[in-house]
Amino acid sequence: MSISVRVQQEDFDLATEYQRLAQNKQCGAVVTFTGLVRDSVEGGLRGLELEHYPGMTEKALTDIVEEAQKRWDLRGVTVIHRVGYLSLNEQIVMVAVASGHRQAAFSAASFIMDYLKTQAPFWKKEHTEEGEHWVEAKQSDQQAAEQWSQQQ
Amino acid sequence: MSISVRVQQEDFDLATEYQRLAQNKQCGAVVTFTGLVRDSVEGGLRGLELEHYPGMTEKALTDIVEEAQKRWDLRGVTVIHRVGYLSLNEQIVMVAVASGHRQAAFSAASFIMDYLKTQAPFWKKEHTEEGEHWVEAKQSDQQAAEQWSQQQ
Amino acid sequence: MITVKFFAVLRERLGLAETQVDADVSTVQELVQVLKQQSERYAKELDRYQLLCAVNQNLLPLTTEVKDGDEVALFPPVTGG
Amino acid sequence: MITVKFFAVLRERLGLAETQVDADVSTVQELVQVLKQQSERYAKELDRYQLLCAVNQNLLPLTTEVKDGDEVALFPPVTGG
Repeated sequence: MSISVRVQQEDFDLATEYQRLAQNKQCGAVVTFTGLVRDSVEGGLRGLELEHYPGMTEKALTDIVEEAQKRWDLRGVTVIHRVGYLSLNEQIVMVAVASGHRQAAFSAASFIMDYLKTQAPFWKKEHTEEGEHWVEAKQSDQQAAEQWSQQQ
Repeated sequence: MSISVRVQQEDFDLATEYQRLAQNKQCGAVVTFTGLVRDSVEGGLRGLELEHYPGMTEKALTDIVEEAQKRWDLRGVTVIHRVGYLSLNEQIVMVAVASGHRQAAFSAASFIMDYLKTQAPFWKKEHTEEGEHWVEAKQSDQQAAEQWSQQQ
Repeated sequence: MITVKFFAVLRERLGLAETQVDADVSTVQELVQVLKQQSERYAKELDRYQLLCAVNQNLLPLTTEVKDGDEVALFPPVTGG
Repeated sequence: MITVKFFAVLRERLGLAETQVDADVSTVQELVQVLKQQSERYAKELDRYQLLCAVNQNLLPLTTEVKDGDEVALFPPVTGG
């Protein structure tokens, strides 16, 4: 089992991360999730500022990955979350999960994203043409994370 | 909405397919699934021969993607399935889904794989050190696909 | 005339990828019965596996109606992906 | 002495990323009460948002016990990913 958790300003390369996981001879299935900076319906978004809690961030992400490992038989997990200023269309976050079975890979990747959204100390501030504002947490993200604890 | 369905002997490049989908300015979330040729627990696998039903295969995959489109708000879907002889560790199949929302992207990618496994006319023959044999369908794949029809 | 295609283990065991059937059948099930009566090999191999079928390249139940000019494919459960 | 960190909109509105609290408190809730009594700005800003907290970098409920030397962080619901 190889775990890699990174919090960084720099961009990441999905292909590199995928190749690293796919090299594991035991994983027949690799699922990746990538989140990108997109303009919301209102329009006018220029970019996002991502604040985090240095020290806690890596720990929170590692805890989430370890919880996923307990629930599914995984071969490798990579989580990369960027911080700092990100322009429109830039990559924000990547989760890649390798497993022997596709359902484990899908479930674990989805679980990690749902928990990351509610448990990892990141905060987004939108920079729009009209000014700046902090993004509010979504009730739907909270509900998504809660579904997993009911399944436990 | 961009749909691309390909059945081919040649290998594919995840990065190229991801980039094409991520260019769509409306998709904040991209989920990819990749399946690889892996040795089963018994060991001794050299490769797989993938037979298909030319003509029907593309149609079946397109039908599956269109069904996914009806169920979720998607921006782009790419499905590539290889045929012919594939050696150990080669890529077999790729599904990539782009959406505005991560849950739609995860669900649609998972749905497409579950349906592909039970509805698309592909058959695997394993070449092992002891000989060749046709892979038998898994009950678990059938159950996975049936869960989606209950959810409809 | 109905075109019948065989795939995977069925094609291999029958030693045949395609045949033409000229018989008065109204469903795939009846078509399978006609084949089984044609030869012992068909009788044996078509009973050996859980049989799936496609009519004109659509996966459909064996109770599906067929008519002259249709393309019917018979095969074991699919195992791609 | 307890180190208190603020993040995101809370840090911005308070104009403060970190402070030290030297008070006899046994839970994060009590710590928040002490801060609110310290200044009007704390009173106003700490009531404005749904408050989450981390104790020694673990996300925990506001009822969590704290002791001298702990690092407590107060922040609004997270919005990463």
